[in-house]
This record gives sequence, structure tokens and C-alpha cells, in this order.
Amino acid sequence: MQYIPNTEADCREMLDAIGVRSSEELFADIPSKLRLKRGLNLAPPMSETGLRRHMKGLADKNADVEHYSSFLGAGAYNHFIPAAVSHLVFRSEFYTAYTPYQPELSQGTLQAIYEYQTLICQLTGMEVANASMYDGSSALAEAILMAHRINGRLEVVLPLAVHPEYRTVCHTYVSKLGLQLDEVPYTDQGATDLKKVGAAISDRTCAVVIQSPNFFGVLESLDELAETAHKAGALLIVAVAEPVSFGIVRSPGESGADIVVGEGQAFGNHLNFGGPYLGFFASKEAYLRNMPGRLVGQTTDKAGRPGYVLTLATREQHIRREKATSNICTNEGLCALAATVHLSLLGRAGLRELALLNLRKAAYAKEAISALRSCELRFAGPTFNEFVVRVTRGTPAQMNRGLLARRIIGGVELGRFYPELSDCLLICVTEQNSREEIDALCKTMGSGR
Amino acid sequence: MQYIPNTEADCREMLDAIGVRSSEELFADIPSKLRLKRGLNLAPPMSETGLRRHMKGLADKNADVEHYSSFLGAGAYNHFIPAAVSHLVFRSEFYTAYTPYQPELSQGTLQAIYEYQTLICQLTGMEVANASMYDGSSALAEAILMAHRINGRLEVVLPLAVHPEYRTVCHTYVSKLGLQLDEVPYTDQGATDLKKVGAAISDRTCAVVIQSPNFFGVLESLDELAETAHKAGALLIVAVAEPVSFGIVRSPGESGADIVVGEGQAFGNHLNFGGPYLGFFASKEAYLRNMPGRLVGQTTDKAGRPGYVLTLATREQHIRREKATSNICTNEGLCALAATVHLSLLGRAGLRELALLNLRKAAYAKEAISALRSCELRFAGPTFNEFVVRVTRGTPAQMNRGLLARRIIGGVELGRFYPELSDCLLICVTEQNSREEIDALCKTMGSGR
Amino acid sequence: FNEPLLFDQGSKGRVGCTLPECDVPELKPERLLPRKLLRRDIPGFPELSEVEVVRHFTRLSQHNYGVDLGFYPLGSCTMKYNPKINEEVWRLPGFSQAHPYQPQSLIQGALELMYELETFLAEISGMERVSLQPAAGAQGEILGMMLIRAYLESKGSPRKRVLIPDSSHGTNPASAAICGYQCVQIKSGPRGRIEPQAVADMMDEDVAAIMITNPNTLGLFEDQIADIAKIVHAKGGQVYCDGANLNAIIGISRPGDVGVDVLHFNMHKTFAVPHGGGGPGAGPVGLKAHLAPFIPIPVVEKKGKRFVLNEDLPSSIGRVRAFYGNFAALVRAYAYIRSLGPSGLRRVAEVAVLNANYIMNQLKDTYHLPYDKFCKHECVFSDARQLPHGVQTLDIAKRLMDYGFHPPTIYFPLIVRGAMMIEPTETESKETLDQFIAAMKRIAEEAERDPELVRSAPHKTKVSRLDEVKAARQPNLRWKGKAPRLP
Amino acid sequence: FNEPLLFDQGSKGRVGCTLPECDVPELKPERLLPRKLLRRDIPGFPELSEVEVVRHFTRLSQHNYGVDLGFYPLGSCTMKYNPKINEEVWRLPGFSQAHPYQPQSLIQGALELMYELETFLAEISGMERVSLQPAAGAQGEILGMMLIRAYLESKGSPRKRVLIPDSSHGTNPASAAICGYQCVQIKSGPRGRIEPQAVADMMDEDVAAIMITNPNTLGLFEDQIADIAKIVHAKGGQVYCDGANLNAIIGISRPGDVGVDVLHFNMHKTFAVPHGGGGPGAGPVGLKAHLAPFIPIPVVEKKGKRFVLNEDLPSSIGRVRAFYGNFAALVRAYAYIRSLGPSGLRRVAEVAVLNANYIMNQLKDTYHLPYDKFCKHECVFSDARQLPHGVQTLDIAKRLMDYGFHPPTIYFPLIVRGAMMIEPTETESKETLDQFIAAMKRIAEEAERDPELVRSAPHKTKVSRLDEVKAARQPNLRWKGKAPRLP
Repeated sequence: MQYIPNTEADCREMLDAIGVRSSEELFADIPSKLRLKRGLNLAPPMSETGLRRHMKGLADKNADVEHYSSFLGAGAYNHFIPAAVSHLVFRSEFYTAYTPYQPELSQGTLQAIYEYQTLICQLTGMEVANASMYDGSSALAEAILMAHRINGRLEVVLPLAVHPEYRTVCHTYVSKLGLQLDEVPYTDQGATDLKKVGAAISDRTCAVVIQSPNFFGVLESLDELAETAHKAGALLIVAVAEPVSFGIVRSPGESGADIVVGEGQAFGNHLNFGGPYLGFFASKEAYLRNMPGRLVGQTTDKAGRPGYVLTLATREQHIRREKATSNICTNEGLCALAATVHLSLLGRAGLRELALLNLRKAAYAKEAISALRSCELRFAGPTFNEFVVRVTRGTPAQMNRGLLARRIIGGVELGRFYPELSDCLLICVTEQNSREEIDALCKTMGSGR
Repeated sequence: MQYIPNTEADCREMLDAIGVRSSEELFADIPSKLRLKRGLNLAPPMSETGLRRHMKGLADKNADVEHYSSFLGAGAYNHFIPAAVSHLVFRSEFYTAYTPYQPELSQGTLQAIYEYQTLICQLTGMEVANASMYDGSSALAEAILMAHRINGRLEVVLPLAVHPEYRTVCHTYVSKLGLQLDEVPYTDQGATDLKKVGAAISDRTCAVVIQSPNFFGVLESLDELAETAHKAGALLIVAVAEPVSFGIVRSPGESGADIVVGEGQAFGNHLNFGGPYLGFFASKEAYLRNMPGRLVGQTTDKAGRPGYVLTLATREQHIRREKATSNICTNEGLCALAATVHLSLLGRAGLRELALLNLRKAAYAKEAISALRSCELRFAGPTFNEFVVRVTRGTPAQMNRGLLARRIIGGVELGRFYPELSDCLLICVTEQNSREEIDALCKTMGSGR
Repeated sequence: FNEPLLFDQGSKGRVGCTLPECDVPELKPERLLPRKLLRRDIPGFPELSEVEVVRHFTRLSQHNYGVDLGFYPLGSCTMKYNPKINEEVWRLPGFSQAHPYQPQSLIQGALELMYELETFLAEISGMERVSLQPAAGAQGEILGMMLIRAYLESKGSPRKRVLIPDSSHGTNPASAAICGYQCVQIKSGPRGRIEPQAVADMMDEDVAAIMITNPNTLGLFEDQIADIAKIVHAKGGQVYCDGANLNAIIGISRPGDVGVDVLHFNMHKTFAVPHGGGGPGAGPVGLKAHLAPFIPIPVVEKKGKRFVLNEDLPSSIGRVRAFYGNFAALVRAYAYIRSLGPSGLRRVAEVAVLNANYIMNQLKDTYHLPYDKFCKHECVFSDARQLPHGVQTLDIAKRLMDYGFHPPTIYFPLIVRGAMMIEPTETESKETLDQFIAAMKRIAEEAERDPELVRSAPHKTKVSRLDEVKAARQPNLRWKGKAPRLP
Repeated sequence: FNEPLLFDQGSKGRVGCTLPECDVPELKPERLLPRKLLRRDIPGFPELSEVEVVRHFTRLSQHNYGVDLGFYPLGSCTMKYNPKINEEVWRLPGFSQAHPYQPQSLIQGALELMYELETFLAEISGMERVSLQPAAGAQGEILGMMLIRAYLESKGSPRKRVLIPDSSHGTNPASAAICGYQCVQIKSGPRGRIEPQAVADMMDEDVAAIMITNPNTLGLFEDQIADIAKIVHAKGGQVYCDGANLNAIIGISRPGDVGVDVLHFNMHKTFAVPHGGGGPGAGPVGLKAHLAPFIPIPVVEKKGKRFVLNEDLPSSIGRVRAFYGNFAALVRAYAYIRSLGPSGLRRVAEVAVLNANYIMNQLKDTYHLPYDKFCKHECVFSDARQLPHGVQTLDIAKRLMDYGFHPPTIYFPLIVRGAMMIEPTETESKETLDQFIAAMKRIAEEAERDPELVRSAPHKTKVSRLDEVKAARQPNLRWKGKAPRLP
């Protein structure tokens, strides 16, 4: 029992001090009929060696992006993580701490979150940001709930070019409160049909949601949308699933967004088979008190020294209970720390360079693929590091099988989410894909099987 | 230049402050004819991604004991290292520190070494231990030099059953000072021939060296040897290359050893393709001032609080220069820390259990191999976790090739060190070898190829 | 020493990491994107070398307290030791570097782990299915209430109200509210537990569910839970159990056996997943068979020897997050369960309860104990005896820091005025408990002898008490600096 | 907070790790080994859980100062930043889990790395061969002197004496002595450098070698080294160069080009291998072709596309350690060289020298500077101006701790009374240097204004000045406790 220090003898002493004969007596308040009369039916304990071996066996049944070339994106991005990130994030003072309820013992966590909030504001071009949400999808759902708290309206415009799983999460989260989500189609540019958005907006519209780059990798035109939404008294919510784009693409804040949310996994967090990821959440300062989640603020101590605390807790559930802005308690603090470290390392020049590298690599792949006879680009709009390819010979599934035979994990088969795009693949290219890998991808895609 | 913070602009400011025009001027004292007139002819710089990929490529050209079953020992042992060891040893406060010259900023390192010294004393049964040596072989050479400092004699008895590379190191180290090393053969038990040792000892004998378990894995009889040596005024130096044996085998101190040295790699240090390893060094208190290496002692600060310092430095080279007990400056502090952590985790019961497990597994393998028609045990003496097998069908090299085809790395081919044992393999079995692996080893060895 | 903000360090042009060289044509961004979409710069963004970044966060870490440094008895948070081997295994490339949309043939290990973990959690809790999707306990609560709502809707009406005891966790009412329910509070009885009669009085066919925390936040087992469940079920309601305190009863009593319909687990409490200074955690939800049709998609199923992700559940409520949950946290929880096995898990509960009772027993003569006898995983004291000296719970908490301990949870549960909620967990030794007990006793003495010493604590931390009122009144939530910097 | 010793913690029967189950017959040890060889117990050995061990060493770590926490200007130790990627790559299983006696077909990556590293070090130093075997710089010195001795023996006589400047590293004389040589000291000239005439005066055919540190421990380049080498060579002697200070000249001047016959490198100085709180390091030795026959076995050679270990060198001096050297340190040094490339390595020297000159320049009006003008990688001040106030170098060093810095090397080199030897390295920013300079200036003021404040420093560390005399007079080198403990 290496994790339970007390031995039988230690326990004996404690039982004696308490004045009971056995630990059984301490459970006397659990009526016999509520007891489990048998041992749990679980596998027997394992030694550390045995566990390591067993876990390695399971892990080895999975493929990973270290051992395969991968062109998967769609909300989860394979970016390089400098060694310094995990070195710092796995300092046990950070990862074995709880939510910083006692600021005097938590200045490390608190200052790092304050820095994280600042970075998110800088990236999104917004005025305030919270300490993190579960992931991009739930952050988007919370953004809709926030917009509803702000203007009390019930209709939300939700384009089809938003990540399909994000849309499902929004439906699941908001439907109980009577909110209605109106879908809007995309154009042949792969962008949301702004005319249709305009037509869908009315004075009942709570918010317009837009993702950019959207699920097809296409950059949306936010400025017009902001104007249209604001005219109708609705809020513009911008979601960003690939935040590396912030390095080269104009920020949503500059385009007039009211709330900007998204997925921060791309910064310092591993793919982790889908989680934990990092929901980021920023808004205009005017809406601060309607914002969900934790906030860290700077203040001073009794000696006048600067220090950091959790603040504006009156919005939260442990003060307002059912009137809280959300029920979020534990969030993704360590993921936010990883993002903060990674962004600090990248810095002003590095983030731009990284974004540019992604843009150029994807452009190179796009051009090479568009030259193939077996494929064509499905959409014409400007893209960042993802784009949709229509397979003209065979099926996307066949093409992916051919790639896999060469240890290449191809694109996401879009038929899974869009029946009308069942002949399409969503291909993502990052700095992790060398030119060699891209050439191998194209060669195999072009070979017709 | 992520490791060089100062930018060109920063450098400019500093040059201005110094009052020179270029950094070139700071090198004006190096005469032009002593300058390198060209750039270094080295590979161009690599990005972190590129480096990681390149290093992984090199590492993948090696086999490792995680991906192969290995039965190699012979001074380097494959033991399980609990995850907590590297977690703690790679806390940067430990590994980015220098030798603790300033004790007020180094209490962590110093207390850990004090604990290490205590653990080594407990294991070896000796009274004092130093803060570490480079490895087992150089520790043995230093032990001989120490014995020479103590009694001034020049002849050393060095049995053939001592690790051959240790013997070479001793020769290299001591020959310049006129010391003479007399080799003594082994018996058919695989033990050092004590009669021959007795015959070799005289009043010119400085020290008798013995390794136990010796290079053949055989446990030597230390008690008689101590008596014989001491009668002649010589010191008994005991070397231990597999210190896990301390968990179940009587300590050299109990048998009368004067100096005990050895290789501590087995505790918490990876195989590392041979280094860094950990030389440990212990002796009787009477010889303390002749001991080489650093020592940490407990003392008090001005407020009377306990604290730790490097001490008895008058033995060392920065005080006595050429009269120093040795020239050791940097030693293997972090390896000693790893050993300290590992031993703390194992503890009193765990170390015994680990030793017993090794003993039992090796005994199981020994019995199974002795039943094969293609092999026989070469020596009859008691062994810990290694033993010598004579191959009776084919050659050791053939047998190893057959094993390798099944991803088993067999034993060390002894012909490399002992021409008379060129038909033998040295097989090591630790807790890392499952019964399944041992059975596969035996089956393949028995299959005659 | 004070550590400046990232933004107040560095120098123009510094970078902290290298990127791979561009091996494709280096086209200008203007050729690749419309000019109006391009960003020029991010004023004020950090410009630091790797050295500076490493030092910054290393120093910040030393301004933090974690379980690896000492006792962290935050009640209801179960701050137990996080095994180091678990931190090693989740980082294996097959887990940490797998993309969620890889073909199913390439994720068999991940699916097997999830499938098995679901089985383990079902066995531990006595539930019939488990969704691993929620990212935290509070999201588990939302999911649980959504399942109840969906089930009741399928029976004709979602109903209107949810009963919540006054000793419940703070997130419970908010979770019910997000699902569109009104909350009605039930008062605890004099024994610190819910009385069946109180439930019966409130229960009608507009009540969707009762949300019970068991053991509750007083550290007491709700011994009448089976009767309460019967009352609720009789009117067609559902029983939700907040499983945050499962550590006390694991292997001893199963919520599923005593009438619970839905339960959330906290992987970062009971199953030793580190809390990360505020997440990520994971909050799987266990449910009874009648709720299974509404479980979020996708679910892992076994077909012969293969594991598959099934999204085809027509009645599913959908998803509460993208992909499949906080997988890396699930890996650790799985490893923990495999390490301990059935006997080890039961021992966890036994020692956790023994440790809590030991503290309760040793301190009950010094501090006011509102509810007596035996507790489960935690005990709750109040400051009633110290208040006359002008020393309150907050002061005691801050003073504990000077003795090297993290304070307990304070002012919660709300039903105890000035509550101190102490949960030692099973990973603390008797010696540590004795040191904590001694410190608590000394503080009680100090409160009498030198109350100002306690009131002005902490004295040994990096900062003294912080002005929280100022923080809330003049929110300063980000660095504003002087952007843009000088060229 | 004080942390008790391992031996004063824990409780009988605790263990901190699990071992694999015994899957072979569990025979009693008495059946496997003679009874007289068996050990019963190790009295006093630790009995701790994993939790306690982790907390113990986590707390101890916080009682330490490392480069990752701040400026560490220990002169001659080159405490530069240790890149994190290097710590990651050496732990790859192919490196860290490879056994030294694996068949050569299974270690091709390791041999390739060693082969290439030898080439790199030869190119950097201008030497013709490199032995990677020595475990540290001091072992490199021994090896270097052994090579010289072996070479001279092959020429007829090992000779008797070695010339060593008074500014040499402390280990030099001891290394020469171990190889059987008498040491003769050469006084530095007024410029802080060795004068050729002084060497010529001492040089005869009994002198085996001169051991020069270049740049020397005053931080000055031995600008007459080529002439000195000529003088030594003319009498058949050899030139040994202590390469500890190579950081100052890498890419700028090569010892091999200026007459050096043997040189040791410090991987844990110049090549960013972490020092580990006292090792492990690595101290490869570069040599000229005439010494190559004596190089230790084995050497890595390339045969076609394969790499092989060659042990067949009949004139080899043997080995200075088992196996092949501190391989894991070599992996890091290799990675460092590959990261920086030729231009990066030269930039290292340029910035290291610039940083040292900046400090020298900014402090020369405050502290006495015995040797002026420009320095290389380090500068040496003395306490001459502070002594009149009763403040000496030791006091200044301790007071620096209160400002958050590690002190410089003190009282070395011996030729400067009260020396403070400051080596900033290239990995420090101008801001850090400015903060250090400001602290040094403040301390100089304090020495005048309030000397007792400086004399009684440090004030902010865990312990105050420790009684080193007591430590040496009453050596307490291990815990003795009361073994055996109570049953």
C-alpha cells in the first residue's frame, strides 16, 4: 500500500485513541441493508511494473501522430510542443494544487492565470477573459447562455459551418431553457451564407454565432456580420477552434465581436484522444458580470504588495447558487497553464511565424492536391491550415485506406457529419507535416487508390 | 537563439556602455595568428522539432531493454525504477545546481547526500561513506590508492574473478605510482582461490581486493579473507557491482572489510549505455582522513538550527593541491540522489523483497538451464542473480544469435574477457524478467540453435 | 521575491523556441489571404527567451502549495496523493498523441480502456451504465439532470422542481437551474441528515428529482437514503446522488444499491487524478437502465473482440462536449483502479474514514463540533469557541498556513456557521495528522492568549492577506501595459 | 520549515513501492544460499510510503538554488541554462535503456552519436582524436596526464616534473601527482598571464609537461601560448590545456591550432549538460595524433556504413572507467551542438564574453579590479576596497543571497587575495546583469554604511551561516539514530 502510509499498527493506535475496537465500528451508521455484502468484482491489484507494462500494452494498440503522418484536424490539432512546456507544467506545486481558494498559498497559479487572461485578451482582441472553460464546444454553449442572460432573447443563429459536435453540444445545453437554434447553410466558397444569416436575424435574435476559420477551414467575413447583428440588437459570438490562426488572422475583436470563445488545445496541450482540452472565453468588458467561469484579479496585500485573487465570485454558484452565471467549478487550469507557457515561448514573433508556417504548408498541400486528377478543392474561400477536398475517383474511405497502408492518416471523412459532403475529406496541414510527408500524401492520393 | 536572451539591440547597449564599437574589440587580446579564420565545420543548427526527430532516429537504431528481453548484467543491471524517482530527481532545483559550495543555498542537495552517506553505511555495514565516485571501477582504483596512502605498501592482490574492466581501470590508475597488482585465479566453484590468495600475501601486501558477488555472480567467503589480510597488515577491499545483493547477503562490514566500494547504478539509475553510473565508497572511520571524494557533515547555523555542509575539505585538492587524497571535484551527485530516492521507496522491507525476488528468479532460471542438454552450469558456488553457463552444443555466439531472432538478448560471451571461458555465457536474471521470458530463454537455449 | 509579469519582462525581438524551417515556398501572406483578413502584430505580446520563461514559471511554482508539499485537508475536495506512475502512463504516445478522429482500427487500446473503465465504475457504484463524457463533476451534474429531464419528458412531462438539501454542494442548485428547474431547499434534521418526512412533505408530481450528496457535506452518511428514494420514486421522481464524497464508502456501500438513479463521480477526487490547480478533472455519470436510452453519444461498445464507438442512439440527449471526455484524466483513474484492486479500494475508504475520525476525536475538546459521533471522510467544526476572543474561522485558516498546512474548506457547508470542513484522505500518515492536530490546538491557545497574532495571520507566506474587496470593486483582470511598445 | 531526515520519519512496516509478484517458486532464502551468507535485516533503514518520500524530496528541492531559479555566476563553472529538450532526448529508451554489452548490431545509434561527437569536439578544439571516456573534467585531467606519460615513456622516459601556473585550476596539481609527477609552480606575470621567459627558465628535459588553463582563471586569454608551446616542445615536453573555460573562445580560437597537445572538455560547462548538484558531468579529452596510440579502449570506428567498438589498441593506456563514459551526458552535449550549429556556438562565446565585460565595466568603479582591460568569459574582483570597513569577500557573497543571487566563486584564483570570480555565461539577459550589478553596488554601500548587516548575512535563507569548523572538528557524517528500532 505505497499510497496509504498508515500501517495496521498505526491504525490500531488511532482506533484506540478514538476508543473503538475496529474500523468497522466507524461504519456503524451505514445500515446493514445498505452495505455491499461482497468484495467488488474488479481485477486484482497490480504492481507498478505490472501496471506500466499493462498500460504500455494498451497504448501500443493505438496509433499516434508520432509514429504516423497525420492530416487530421477538425478541432484537434497536432502542433509541436516545446520540451519546456511539460517540464514546467508538471512541476508538482502546480499540478497537485486545488483551485486557488486560499490566495496566500496559490500566488503561482493565480499569477499564471492572470497572465493567461491577458494573453487571451491580446489574441482575441477582447477586453476581458476568464480563467478557462472545459473545451471549445462547451465554451460556445456557455457563450449562448451568456448572450441570453444579457438580452433575454431566445433565438440564436447557428451556421452549419460551425463544428458539428459544437452544434450538438449547444443544442444539448440550451434547449432546456427554451432557446432556439436556427441553422444557416454555407456557400460554394465554404463560407456561411451571409444573406441567409441576414434573413434569419430579427429583433428576437439573441445572438449570431460564427466560427472562423470555420469547420471547413474557411475564414469568415466577420465585419459585415457584426454590423448586421448589432443593428438587430443581437450579439456576435465568434468561435475559434484553431487558435494558431490568431497569429496571422485579424482578431475577432477588431471585427466587432461581442464574445469570443474557442478551443485552446493547439497551445501546449497534447491531442490526448480528445481531452482534456481548453475552452477559452473572452468578451467586451461591458458584459463582464454576465460572464461564466472563474476570474483572477490583481489586488494588493496588507503591506501594499501586489497579489492575485479569485474575484467577482458573486457571479458564481457558491454565492448565488441557482442564480449563478454557470455551474462551473473545476475548469481546465493546468491546460491554461500549458497554453500560457507555450505562448510565452512562442511570443510575439514566434506565434506569427508559426501561423505563417501553417498557412504556407497548407497552401502548398492545397495547390499540390488541386493538381491531382483524382481530387479537387471543394470550396474556393480563403483557408488557414485546413481545407476540403472532393474525391473524384473512388470514395474518401478508399482513399484513406490507401493512405493508411503507407502509414499516413488521411483527412476526416465529411460524410460522417454532412451527407451532402460524403465525397469529401477535410485535410489539415500543420508545421508537424514536413514537405516530404505532404508529397507522400499527394502522391498516394493521386495514385487513384 | 532561444538560449541566448540578449538580442542584437541588447548587445549594442552593452557595447556602448563598455565603450567599444563591436564585440570583436573584446577579443583583441587574442592575436590574429591564434584565431580561427573560418567558421567551424559542423552541421548547421537544428530547430527543436528537427532535433527531436533526429535524436529519435538515432535512439531507434539501438535496441533497449524495454523492447527486448535482456539477460545481460556483468556490472550494469536492468532493475525497475519507480516513476517517483525520475519525478523527483528531475526537479530543476536539484539538477541545475552546482556542487554545494554555498551551503545556505544548497541544503536540499546537502541533506540528501548526508542521507545517501547514511544509506551506504547501512548497506555496506561500514562507518563512513563519501558523497560518490564516478563509477564502481574508478571507486575500486581509488580504494587501492587509499590503502596505499594508509600503509604505504605497494603490492595488491587482485583476483581474476573481479570484473575485467575494473581490473583494467585499476591497472591504468595505479601503475604510475609504482603499485603492483597480483592476479589470483578462481576455482571450479567460480570463487577466488583463497589458498592462492594466502600464498600471495606477505608483509609487503598493501591490500587484498575481492568482489562479491564476483564477476561470475558467485558469492565469495569474506571472513577468512579478512582474517588473512589483517594478519599480514594488509587491508581488505570489497567491491560490489550488484548492490541489490545487499538486501539479502551479509554485509562486507560484518565480515571485516576495511574499505567497501562498488557500483550503485542498480539503485534508481538507468542503464544509459554504460553511464553515468554511481561509484559508492565506504570505509572504517579510522581511515576517514585518507578517504577520497567529497563528504557532507551535519552542523548548526548561527541560530543553532541543524544544517549540512561540505566538510573535511582539507583532504581535497583545492586546499592541498598535489597532496590531496584525490583529484575528484565533480562526482555523481544526481545519481546518488536517484539512489537515495529509490532506496527510500524500497525501504527496509522492499529491498529485502527485491533481493529475494532476484535470487529466486535467477535460481529458477539456473535450474531450468541446468536441465537442458545444450548447456551446463560452469561453476558450483552459490550465486545471487548471475551465473555462468557452459554451452555444450554450438558456440555461445550461435546461441545468442538464436535468441536474438526471438528478440531475446542472451548473456555476455565470456570469451571476450577470459579465453578459457570462451564456451561460456554469463546470464543475469532480475525482477524485470518474467517467468515467461525465462521460459522462452530456456526453450530457445535448449532448442540447440 | 516578487516575480514580475511575463509582460513586464523580456526585450524586443526575443523568442523562446525555434520552429522548423519552412520547407515549402515562402510566399508572402498577402498572396495567401485577403489583405483585410491579415493581422499585423499583437502589441504587448511576450518577447522572452526560453531561459526567462523557464525561470518565470519555476519561480511561480514555488509560490504555490500542492499535495506534494504537505497536508491539504480541503473538505469535500479529497486532496489525496497523486501517484507518479499514473502521471507517467497517461503520457505514453499511444494515449497522449492519439487524435480523436483516428480510424477505429487505430484506437482500439483507448476504446478498450474506456470500455473497461465504464465497467469498473458501474461495479463500484452499483449503476448500470456510465457516461465518461463530462469534463468535471459540475458538468456531470448538468448531464445527470439532463438525463432525468429527458427521461421524465419521455414519460410526458419534465416536471418543474428539484429538491436540494441545505447541506448540498454549491454547484447542485446551479446545475438544476441550467436544466430549467426551480430549486427547493430541504432542511437537514437535527442529526445533520435529511429526514424522510421532510422529503415526503415536499414531494409531489411536479418534483422531478432530489439531489442528495452522500456522504453529505457534514461528512455524515445519509442513513435513510433508501427510504427517501422510495418516497421520491413513489411519486415518479428520480434520485440524483452527488458522488463527490464517494471516497468514504468505496467498496462498502454502493449508491446504486440504495435507490440512486443517477450519480456523478469525480475522478480528481476519489480516483487520485491530480486537480491541476483548478482542473482538468473528469466527472463521469453513472445511471440506471431506464435512463440508458438518453445517454450522450458516442458510447463504446464491444463487438466480438473489437471495440466500436456507437453514435446511433436516437433518444440520446446529444453531447455535453466535443469528442469523448477528458481522456487523459480517465487513463489515470483507470490506472489507479488497476493498481489498488478491490481490496485496495476498500482500504482507501477505511483509512480515509479512520483518519477523519481521528482528527475529529482529537480536536473535539478544542473546537466546537456541531454534529457529533462518527463521521465518514471529513469532519466539520465551527469557530464558536474562538469567536468570543474575536478570532473567526478565516483567521484560524490563515494561521494554519504559518504552521505549514493548507487550511481546510471554510464557511461551508452553509448550515454550520463558521464551518471548518476537514478531509484528511487516506494518504496522510498518523504523524501528519498529529502535527496538524497539534497546530490546531496551538492556534486555539493563541486565540485566547494572543488573538491579534491569529487575526493578522498568515505571517510566513509570500504575501499577507489580500484585499479581496478592492479586487472586486476595481477589477483588474489583465495586464494593460503601454501597448504598443516602443519600436 | 525544517525537513527531518528520512530516518527520523516513517513507521515500521511502511513501503514506498510495489514489486512485481513472484512468479517462480517462493523458495526460502536458506534453500538458495548458505546460511552464513544471509543477512537478517538492515537496522535503521527507511520505512516510508511513496507519499512521504515524494514530499521529503520535493521539500528538500525547495531548499536548493539552481540555474532555473536565477543567476548563478560561479566563476570557472560556466553555469549556463540547460535546455529542456536535451533532458527529454537523453531519456529516449534507445539511449537510457540500452545495456553497454548489447551486441554491436543493436547499438548502432549510440555508436554513431559517439563517433560524430568525437568529430565535433575535434573540430571545435582543433585536436585530432577525442576520448569520450572520462566521467568529469578532473578525470579528463588524469587521463590527459597519463597519455602524456605513456607517450614520454615510449620515447624513453616519463620525466619527473610538471609545470603549473599559479592561476591554474585546483585539480591540476592533484591530477599530475596521481600520475606520479612533481608539480612546479610558475608565477603569472604582471599582466595576469604566463610569461614565456618564466617557462623558459623552468623548462628542461625533466619536465614532462606544462598544464595551462586558457582562458585562465583570471578570465584572461594566454596570448603567448603559442610561444610557450614552442619553448616546451623544444625541450621535448607536452602542452596540456585545461579546457574548462572553452566557453569564451568556442568558434574563435582553437587550442589545437596554438600548440596544445592534450585538452580536456567539460560537457557540463561548455556544452550545457546540467551539473546535477555535483555531477554527473563528462570530461572528454582531445589529443594530437602522436598521442593517439595511447588512447583508452575501446574507441568507436566506422567500417563502411557500420560503427564498431575497437578494443585492439596494443599501446593503449587501458581505461579510466568501465564501459564508455558518461553516455547520457554525451547525448545532451551532442544535442546541444546540433541545436546551435557553428554560428550558434560562436555566438555563445561572443555573448558570454560581452556579458562578462559588461559586468566588469559596470562594477570596476565599485570593487577593486586587480587585472584590468578586457576579460573573456569571467572577471575577477577583490574585496580590497571593502576590507577597511571590515567586510570581506565571504560577507559580500553571503549578502548576495539576500538579493536572490547565487554568489560568484570566491577566494579563487589564489593569486588574487579575496577574489570574487564572476562568470555570467551567455544565457543571462542584460536585465539580469543589471539587477546583479545593482545588488553588488548596494552591497558596497552597505559595507560602508552598515557593515554588520553584510557581515551577518545571509538573512533570507533557510539557514544562516553554518558552523564549518564544528563540522570539521566533530565530523557527523551519517545518521546514527537508535538502531535497531523498537519492534
